[in-house]
Amino acid sequence: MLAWKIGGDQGEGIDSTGDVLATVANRMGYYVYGYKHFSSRIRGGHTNYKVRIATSRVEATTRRTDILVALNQETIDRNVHELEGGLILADESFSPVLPEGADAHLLTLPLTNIARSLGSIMMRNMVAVGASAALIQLPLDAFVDYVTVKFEKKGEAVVNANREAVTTGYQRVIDEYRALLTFKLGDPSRGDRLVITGNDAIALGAIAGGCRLMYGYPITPATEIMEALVRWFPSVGGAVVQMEDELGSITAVIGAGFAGARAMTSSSGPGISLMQEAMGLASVAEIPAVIVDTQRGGPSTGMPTKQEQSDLLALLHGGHGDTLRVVLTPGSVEECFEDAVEAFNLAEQFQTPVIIATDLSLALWKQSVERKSLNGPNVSIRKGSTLSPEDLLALGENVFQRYQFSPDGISPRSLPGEKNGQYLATGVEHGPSGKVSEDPANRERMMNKRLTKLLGVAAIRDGFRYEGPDHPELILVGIGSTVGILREALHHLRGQVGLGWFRTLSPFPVDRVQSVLAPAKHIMVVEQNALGQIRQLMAAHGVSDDRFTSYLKYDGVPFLPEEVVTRAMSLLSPVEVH
Amino acid sequence: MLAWKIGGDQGEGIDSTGDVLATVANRMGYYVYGYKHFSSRIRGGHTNYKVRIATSRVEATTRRTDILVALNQETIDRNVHELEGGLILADESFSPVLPEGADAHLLTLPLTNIARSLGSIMMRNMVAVGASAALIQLPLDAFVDYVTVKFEKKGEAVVNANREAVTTGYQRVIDEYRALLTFKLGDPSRGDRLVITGNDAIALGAIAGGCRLMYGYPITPATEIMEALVRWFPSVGGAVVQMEDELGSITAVIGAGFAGARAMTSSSGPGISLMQEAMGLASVAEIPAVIVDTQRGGPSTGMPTKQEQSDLLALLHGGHGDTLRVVLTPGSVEECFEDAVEAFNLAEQFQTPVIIATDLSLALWKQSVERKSLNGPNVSIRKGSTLSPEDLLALGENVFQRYQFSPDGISPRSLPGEKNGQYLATGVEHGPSGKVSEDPANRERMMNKRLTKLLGVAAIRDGFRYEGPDHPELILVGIGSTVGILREALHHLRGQVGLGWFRTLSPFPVDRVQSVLAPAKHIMVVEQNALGQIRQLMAAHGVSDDRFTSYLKYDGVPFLPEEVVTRAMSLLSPVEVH
Amino acid sequence: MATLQEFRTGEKSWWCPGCGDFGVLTAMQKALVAVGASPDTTAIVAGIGCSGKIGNYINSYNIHVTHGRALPAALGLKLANRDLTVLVAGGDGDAYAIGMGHFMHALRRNYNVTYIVMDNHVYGLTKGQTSPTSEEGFKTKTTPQGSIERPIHPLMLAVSAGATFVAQGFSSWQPQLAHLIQKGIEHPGFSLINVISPCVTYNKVNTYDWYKKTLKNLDEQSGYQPNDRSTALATLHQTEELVTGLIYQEETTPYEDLIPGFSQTPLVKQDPHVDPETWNKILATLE
Amino acid sequence: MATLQEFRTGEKSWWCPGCGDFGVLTAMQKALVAVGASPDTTAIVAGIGCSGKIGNYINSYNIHVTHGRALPAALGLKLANRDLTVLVAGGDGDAYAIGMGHFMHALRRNYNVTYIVMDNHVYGLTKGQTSPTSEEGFKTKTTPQGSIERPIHPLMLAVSAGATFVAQGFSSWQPQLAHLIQKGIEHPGFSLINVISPCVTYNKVNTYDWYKKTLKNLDEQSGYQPNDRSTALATLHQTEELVTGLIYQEETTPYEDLIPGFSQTPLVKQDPHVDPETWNKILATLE
Ligand SMILES: Cc1ncc(C[n+]2csc(CCOP(=O)(O)OP(=O)(O)O)c2C)c(N)n1
Ligand SMILES: Cc1ncc(C[n+]2csc(CCOP(=O)(O)OP(=O)(O)O)c2C)c(N)n1
Ligand code: SF4
Ligand code: SF4
Ligand SMILES: [Mg+2]
Ligand SMILES: [Mg+2]
Repeated sequence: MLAWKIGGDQGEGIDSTGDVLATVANRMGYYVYGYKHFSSRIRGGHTNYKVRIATSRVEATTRRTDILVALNQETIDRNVHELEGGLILADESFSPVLPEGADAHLLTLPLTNIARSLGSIMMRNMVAVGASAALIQLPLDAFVDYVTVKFEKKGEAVVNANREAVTTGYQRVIDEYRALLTFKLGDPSRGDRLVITGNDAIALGAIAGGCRLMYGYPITPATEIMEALVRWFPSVGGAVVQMEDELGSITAVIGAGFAGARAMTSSSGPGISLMQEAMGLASVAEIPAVIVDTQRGGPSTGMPTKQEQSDLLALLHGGHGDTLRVVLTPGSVEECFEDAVEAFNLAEQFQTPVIIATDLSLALWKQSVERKSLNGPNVSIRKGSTLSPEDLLALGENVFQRYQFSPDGISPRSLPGEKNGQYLATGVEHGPSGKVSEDPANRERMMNKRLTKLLGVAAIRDGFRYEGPDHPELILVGIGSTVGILREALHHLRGQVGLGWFRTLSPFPVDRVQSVLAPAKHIMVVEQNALGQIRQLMAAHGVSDDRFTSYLKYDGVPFLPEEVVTRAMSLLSPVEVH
Repeated sequence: MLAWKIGGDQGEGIDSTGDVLATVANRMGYYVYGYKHFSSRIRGGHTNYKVRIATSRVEATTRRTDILVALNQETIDRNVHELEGGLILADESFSPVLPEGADAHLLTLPLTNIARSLGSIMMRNMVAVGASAALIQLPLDAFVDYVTVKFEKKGEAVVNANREAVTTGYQRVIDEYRALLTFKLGDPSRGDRLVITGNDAIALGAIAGGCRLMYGYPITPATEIMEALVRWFPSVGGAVVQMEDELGSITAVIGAGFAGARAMTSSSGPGISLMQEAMGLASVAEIPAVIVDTQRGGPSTGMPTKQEQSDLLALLHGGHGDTLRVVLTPGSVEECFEDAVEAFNLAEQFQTPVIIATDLSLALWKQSVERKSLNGPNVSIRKGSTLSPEDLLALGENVFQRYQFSPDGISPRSLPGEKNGQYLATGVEHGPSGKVSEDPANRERMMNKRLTKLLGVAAIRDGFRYEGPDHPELILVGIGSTVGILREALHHLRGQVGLGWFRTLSPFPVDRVQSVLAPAKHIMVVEQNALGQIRQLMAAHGVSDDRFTSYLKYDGVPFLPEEVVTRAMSLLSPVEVH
Repeated sequence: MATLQEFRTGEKSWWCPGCGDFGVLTAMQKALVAVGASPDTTAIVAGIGCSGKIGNYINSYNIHVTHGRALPAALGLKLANRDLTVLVAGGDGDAYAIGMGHFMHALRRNYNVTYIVMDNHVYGLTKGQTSPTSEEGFKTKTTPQGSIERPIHPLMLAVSAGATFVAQGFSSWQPQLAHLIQKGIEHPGFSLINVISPCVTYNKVNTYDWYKKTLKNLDEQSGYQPNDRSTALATLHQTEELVTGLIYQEETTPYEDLIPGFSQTPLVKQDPHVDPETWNKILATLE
Repeated sequence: MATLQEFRTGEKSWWCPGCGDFGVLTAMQKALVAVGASPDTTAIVAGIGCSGKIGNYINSYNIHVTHGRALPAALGLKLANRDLTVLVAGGDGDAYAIGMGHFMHALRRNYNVTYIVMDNHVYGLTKGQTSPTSEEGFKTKTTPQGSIERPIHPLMLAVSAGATFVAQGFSSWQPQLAHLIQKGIEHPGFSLINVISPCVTYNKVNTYDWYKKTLKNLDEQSGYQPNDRSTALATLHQTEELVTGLIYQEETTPYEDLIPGFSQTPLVKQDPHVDPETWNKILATLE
């Protein structure tokens, strides 16, 4: 396990440099996890990208950095505390200084000058990549191959210059700092993996799940879902429309859902708030719709580039009136893929909006994922209850009862274009035929139909997962990106500690939560928000007693596994801490 | 106590006819309460208006009707079950028929023909008013006086014709049905009362509370607040702007609040959902704003003309991100006035959006209210913490710290136009000066500042009221228009039953709720929604145990006191039922 | 070929007797018959208002959405199943107040649906408030001393915004109105038909009689050529939009034909699965 | 009289070096000085975008609202304190995508604020997507094969919608831009100044050079009279809006002067209490 970080100003190519390292290490069979620190501005301002490289799965970032590549002094000053004896590779051009008391070795290379001598200071980062490869003791070839393909389209001169840049960086380290090359990563493991983000996984899941329409409006950190689909949809005949706003996006999704196509939108807090009214329409008119909320720091514009999990209550309760909404909460990149597929299935099966709630960390940070866990062509697609053309024709002169009552609350639907299936879908309360009705008895039945129907989701989906011992002293409860952090914490907690995480936040999987948590002596709910939203929700469903504590964080920075470990230790009885 | 009802088609003047009766009875010193049944259409469709007339305060409607004025057969058919031996006065013109088994006396009068003979069938309802006066044994004079003033502007001929209509109706009943005139209302009580609705009271409270700007968009059942202010604002120099939508309305209110004026908007569910994003801005930028939600049947367009209390969770949690919102819930028309005044005080004192949540019944139904409880000129106005011009000037070269930390979380503000007070108000997270900040430590402090500041509301406002015995066997818990219904139910429950109602739903008055409910053996939470939103909220705050039961209704029709009595009796131990 | 009768639901109307919307309804049904549409391949999207209830009376696939959002719903619907005949209807408040943003963007997007705005210069369903098309000085419950805002001129805006089909009809002039709607449906892009549809209950100024006196019928004016944007703008300016007929139309390719790679077959008729070859190509972009 | 320096906050800019927004900022500050405004009586409302950060750099009362809603906030602000000089700023996405509805209604309402749209034909802050003013064929992350929507022409729309002051400036042409903003502030109604403000990071097509070549400066064209709507429309049409200068202005009375009974004294300076006499009159309407 090794943690490498590069830092500099925004707009200086920090992102793509980190990506090169992560991609090449992944190709070589290592597991990688990337974490970026960035601001709500385009150029200028400190940014950094940390890549953890390991021989087994990694899905969180930790405090420690082993190698820091610094493109300016600010990078050193802000990050040196993470080094604990590690190396700083700094560009000579800014005359780097090691702060007093720092526990790190400073190596310098004339990154900028080398790049300049090769033709362009734009290649500075490639020199840094080469130098990093040497420090980590990764083979140079793999990087040379990578840049060869990457710059192929730009012509031979560019390819050669970049190869040269990587090679020179590598060689200079070998020549000048051989003595410091002490890192040992261990052997990579075989396997076919891709380095992708939760946003990528959701876009892939959407395509696999049959989604062919995406109506969106840009917003951090959701935009990449739309942008990925813009690239991929032409090959499957789909369309992405960049709408004028989120009110338009969600309503277009509903129009498409009514027509029978699988459609989605994605946004973050501000856009999700604007969708609240229309989500109610989809609930009442029983129209499938898939909405992704990649949460960020709120409320209002808040901290748009920072991690948070604070939209949860709004996703459940944000719209006026009584509705239940299906809210899926994937806890890993793989689960993002799974849940994206499943969201479309549930939306059509239960004829209702389905929200996928992720968060900035899960949405944006890249990690190694097995290719076989992204088996798009083989996912199962459930179209939900529809009437066959024969059933429709058999109605004869009778009006199709689109919302007819049924034991499970689900009524078969017809799709525009089908003979004899015409009906009215409306957000106004209606009777079984779809016609507007103000009859109190009908109202009560329709409300019950819609609410009970959604309880069926719990029957087909395990909404709360558990990993750990049968008789845990402590269960850590998490959601979204926190799950990976807790899992890493577990490795360091050798006592009887388990991990529980929500896959469905609504309808609330109350029975499952209760039974999973029953044997635990302590329960620590770890959430990245100020109100303790998951705790509140658990309490609202009667899941609350004095075994529960909260661990909250709402400063925009993800939990570190180390922090969770410390907090968890304070709950465990001393004898059980090893 | 007497219940009179008039019914016919929408667009036939049912409303104004009921208003005449209520107004005149009120003037005579009776207490009145009016309840309308109507649909989301302009003309056609059954509508009716029930007026209860009593010698003491009345604030709910009950099942029984004593006198039904029927302008068509549908009115008889739909309402005859309420009569329990009462009278139906029907227009001869539609050849009224008493349904089989009906327990009522049918009287007929040629209402239409009498009107026609007086010059216009438009006066049919006035004939009915006169006839009703006779049946109820109210003095004819009061009605004649009323129409004289009401039609004054339309000229003598109209006045005379209407006086004639009322008089003829009155006389015909005396002549033809003297034997049936057995109702005895009892003596009216002295007092100066107005017949007003919750919407009226809110508009009055706004004016009294110094509100001079209203930005709104029409929607049932909130429109009347805007329309009342359109009429009244010119006399106080204020302005109502009919905006293009609710997104615009709320944002204009925020702009005005930033500038230091008291401003408001009012809407119902669909519009409130659209305001969710902007309310977060007001929270984060600490800008006063007052929003009224007159709840109706949801979700989506739902049942726009029907009673419901189903936006409560959305009002608390509807926006993305972590916020606390102040939500006031008046439980009577008088409390609407009080809370409207107080909303503006709290908004400025705590620099935050304040929501007043009413519901259709409370908003639209007229009742007698003491004039002295509407003492506009004497309300206290608290402008909240602002810096004086001297303080500002004393800053010198220093930048004004608009959001400086303080023990109670409240920071004095400056208003545009004040020298030296310039600052940036933004929905982005910011430091004490208002400048954007991504610093994690600052974020945490700012979030704490905003959240803790609002807990101060509980210190100055009793959020949960109680009426009843010290050692109740049962406490009925209500909100909004339900409070009046429960109060009436209490009169019929002679056991140890008390009434608790929310005046502040958020910040949740947890201590007060807990202490009020502590002595009760049973607690029945009565709410007009399907999810049991108040129950959920109580549970989320740890107020839940096996003493609690819910009584829910979500068919669009208000609870009847009788229904509450029956349900409550089932909880009370048999010995205590008298 | 469907008949007029087949486009009726037989539901009792919720409109006031005499409301202009009855005429709009009939004209829409006639136009659907004229273009040879059938109820099962027709979809109608309606907004909220008295006008928005029109879907209740047309036998077709109907969706009645939230206030102001009919156009985005129609965009969703059309791209989901491009074989459908899609009509969109709503009031002047729905279209030009809360829906204004979507209206402008639908015009520039030019997807193939027909938008019928039932314009009565007032908010009907909420019982008579000023609307964006209300004239200056118009008195309602929200402007008892008369409106002080300049009215929206939807046709001029549409022409300026790059619309490819702009027309205006009058609910009392049935043959022309039905014909305009028919042409709108046949137009292979976004078509706007603003329809004067008097509110007999809340608008006592812009009445049937008033319109009959003031409206100018372009069809009766020989030689008007609806193919020039400047002429169209000038005509609208001169007449203050008190004009009926086809005001502007240009040859066009609809949005759905311009989307890169977008399927010509309706999406709803496709296999939702992705084939392995395409999938691998997609994953390759992530390697 | 405040100086340029007094209108600066001294905060370090978050914009990319070379961004057009620097020029807009300076021109706004110059215009404020020119009209004799002072920081404490100036209020600036900004939307969300790179452009929306402008308030951070101007020493005045600043409010930075939600995306697309700067104009309603400005309406609230202006009616609350009509003595303030109110400027509104935001990007082309903020103004013409999510904010389009409010934009059209602000124009017809004609309240006295000055709206400066910083138009770079792209979404800057979200890292380069197509905007409503992007030209057809413009390639971005959301339209890698080129935009297929007709661009919004904000000036034509504004003139058609009944605007009383419409101008366009270019962030590189400082004197003209500052002068236009100054005239906008002095105009007693709603003034729109669309400012070409190149994004050097995400728009490699509509660059400074490109604009310098294509933009036509009305000030250099002798005889242009900005007082006729038709001439204005024709000019905008001919130049495809690639023109700078004052395009249209008419004499006008602002909204706030037309509201019945609305106080001439700023509301914030009034006693919030209602006097007993007025109160009784109000209650009398309920008797
Ligand atoms: C978000 C929202 N705001 C307000 C309303 C209330 N509302 C219903 S219809 C309507 C306007 C009706 O006017 P118009 O669109 O002209 O239709 P008309 O009734 O005149 O046909 C309004 C404001 C609503 N349903 N939803
Ligand atoms: C409701 C909402 N949706 C989306 C966003 C994300 N967002 C921020 S700025 C912006 C658009 C920026 O473009 P523009 O208005 O042209 O400003 P520029 O950055 O180009 O100056 C978007 C979509 C947001 N903040 N709020
Ligand atoms: S109120 Fe007006 S628009 Fe509505 S149905 Fe009646 S006449 Fe038609
Ligand atoms: S991204 Fe473009 S608009 Fe934003 S600051 Fe940089 S140059 Fe300016
Ligand atoms: Mg209308
Ligand atoms: Mg822009």
